[in-house]
Amino acid sequence: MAVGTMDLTTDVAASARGRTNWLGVAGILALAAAQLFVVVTSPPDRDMGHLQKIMYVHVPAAWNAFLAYFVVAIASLRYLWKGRQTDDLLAASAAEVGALLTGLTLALGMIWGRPTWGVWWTWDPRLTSTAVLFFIFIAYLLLRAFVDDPERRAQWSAVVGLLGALNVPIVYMSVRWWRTLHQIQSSPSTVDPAYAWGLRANAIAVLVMLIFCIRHRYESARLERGADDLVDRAALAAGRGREVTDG
Amino acid sequence: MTRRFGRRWALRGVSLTVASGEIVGLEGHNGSGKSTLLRIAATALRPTSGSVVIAGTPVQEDPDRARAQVGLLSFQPGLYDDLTARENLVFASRMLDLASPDINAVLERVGLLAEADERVRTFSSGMQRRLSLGRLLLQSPRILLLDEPYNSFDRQGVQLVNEIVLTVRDAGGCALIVLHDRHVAGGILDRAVRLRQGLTDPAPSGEGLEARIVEDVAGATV
Amino acid sequence: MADNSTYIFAAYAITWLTLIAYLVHLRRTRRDAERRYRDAQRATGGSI
Amino acid sequence: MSWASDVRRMRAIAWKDLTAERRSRAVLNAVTFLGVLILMLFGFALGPDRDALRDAAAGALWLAILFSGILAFNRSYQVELDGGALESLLLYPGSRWSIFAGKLLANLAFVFLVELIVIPVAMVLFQVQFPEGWAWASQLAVLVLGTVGFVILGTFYAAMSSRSRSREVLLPLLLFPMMIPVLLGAVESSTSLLRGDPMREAGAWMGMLTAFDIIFLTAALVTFEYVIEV
Repeated sequence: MAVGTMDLTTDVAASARGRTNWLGVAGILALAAAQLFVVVTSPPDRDMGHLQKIMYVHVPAAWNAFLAYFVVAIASLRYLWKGRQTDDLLAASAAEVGALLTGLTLALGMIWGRPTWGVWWTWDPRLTSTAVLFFIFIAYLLLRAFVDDPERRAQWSAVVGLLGALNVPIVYMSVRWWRTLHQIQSSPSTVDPAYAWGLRANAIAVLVMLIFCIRHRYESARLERGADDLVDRAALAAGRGREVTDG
Repeated sequence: MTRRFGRRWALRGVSLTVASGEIVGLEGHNGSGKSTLLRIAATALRPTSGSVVIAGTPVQEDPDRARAQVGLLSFQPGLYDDLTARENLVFASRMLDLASPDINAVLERVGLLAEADERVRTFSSGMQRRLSLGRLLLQSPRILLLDEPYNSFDRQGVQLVNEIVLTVRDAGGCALIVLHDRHVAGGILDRAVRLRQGLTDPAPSGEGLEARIVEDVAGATV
Repeated sequence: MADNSTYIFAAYAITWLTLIAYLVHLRRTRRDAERRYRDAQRATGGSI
Repeated sequence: MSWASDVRRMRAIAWKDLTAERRSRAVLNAVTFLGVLILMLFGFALGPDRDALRDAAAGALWLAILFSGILAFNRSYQVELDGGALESLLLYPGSRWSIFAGKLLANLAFVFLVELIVIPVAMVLFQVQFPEGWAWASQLAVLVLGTVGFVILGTFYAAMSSRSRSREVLLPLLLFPMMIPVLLGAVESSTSLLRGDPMREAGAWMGMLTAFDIIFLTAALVTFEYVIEV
């Protein structure tokens, strides 16, 4: 599969950037509004009182982190199938944002756990699975960092991304089995109605931010790849154009 | 045909045709892209752009058919140091799915029958190259791609290589031999092409880098 | 559990800190990418 | 290329890897000794108290296998990289999964050989008496299922890590997060079997391990060409 050359020119990037920035601003406003709404209106929970407000950032972050990995998996699958560089760049951008979001989810989980159970880490099934997802993200990003050849890096990270995605449900299931067998308290049910609306609003706000970040990072990646292609094609043409001197 | 490694163009523009029954030399200094061109022709490497046509069919369509016909003697021996000479050839014959290969005959032909059961790790580079030639014979290719086959060879070695090249040519095949300068081949070359900074001389013009090695029956195009 | 509010505050604070830090990172990567693209264009005399 | 010739190629590659390994044997001994050493370290770390040791036996055993066995995977591709043999391997006709399958068989043999020594030593160090009745058969099944899952992904990821920078760090980082289900499955089922499987949980864990092996064997066979050809 020949290397797809990049047809990106600066005007394409400029118009895209206009649209993306608007999305960023909207995301921030939505997030602020959603958080304000829940912090002000949500009733204290029966057993953990106001601590439940931490759920409004922790749970949406966790949902979107898994979603980010889903984007990595889909983009990786499409890259293996079509071989288009844009899918490779999309997977890389989604992985970067996803890893950060998973890290944040972990931190929030621990901040929530400390006052509730008195310890920073309790091997709670959801939190532990998120930790494993975090390491799968990190392995993906490290592989990309350690491989230089663009084609090899794209192909290898696509395969690693896919296998990682295959493992996410298995990890989640086995960690839950592992914990429920040993009957420790798990995080509260996050479905009772009074709670649900606030959660959905925040989840959507985080989703908007996720899309903005991935798109923005993706556009920068395409600009970088476009710059490399310009230089490479120029080097090719220059080499061929020059009068072939002695050996 | 072009090929890029990371950010460096190894091949900028190559158009080369080796016709059936022809023995072509490919000259050029180190770094001129000779080995890259040969590895692409042997389907060991994918070109960045351009195409390889072997015996009339583009390689992408049926790589296995192309690989069955092409014999590459790469710059690296491609042998297993911890295995003996015989075991290396047994392994090669199994990978080539040969029903009943005559390993001893091949070992004798390349002059390694005495060292058949010694580990390749103990071999000199000349002996390792002879074993690689032996593996090539097992494959009985119709197209020979040899990367500096005469290196670290004495007169006998050069003669062995040329014998093999001639038998392949007489059977209707062809050969592309990469070398530092044409005289080393002892007059076996029909013609020689010079490669400078990844460009064949004369360099092809325009984007159409399609190149043919052969018009008719047995040949490879790169 | 008197000091719950500090944990709640910490949770929201870390969320916004991470978000803002990443936005700065995004802006910086974008600026570098654009500069590289302009340099490449200048070096190669516009598109091929 | 017919399926039968690919199977023959798989066997040829397994034979080649094992012959090369038998010749130099050094790595097998080194990995086995390392496995035993790690078990000793666990013994020291978990303290001489019998009950603590017996509870941690399965966990210590599996971590010893993971940390020592992983050394075999990068090395198994080193045999191709040394003489530039990978290129000639890819020039033979035939599909690519046979290369992976061949290496998988060779690495499985290697790790089982290591386990042949490490497991008895673990039973001695951690005062685990030989399970009577049919329990040993299911323990063996757990061991095989866990090892197969470990070697499938180890062999697969080593095809990449062996050819990239700082591969000693990259392989564990790629492999161990994926090993969580295998580690949990193997340790939990072994531990509960040691106690006579009171809550009948071993069967469920073994089912999960089997599913894990099938899923990742298929995924590895299907995607291996993308890994080895570039």
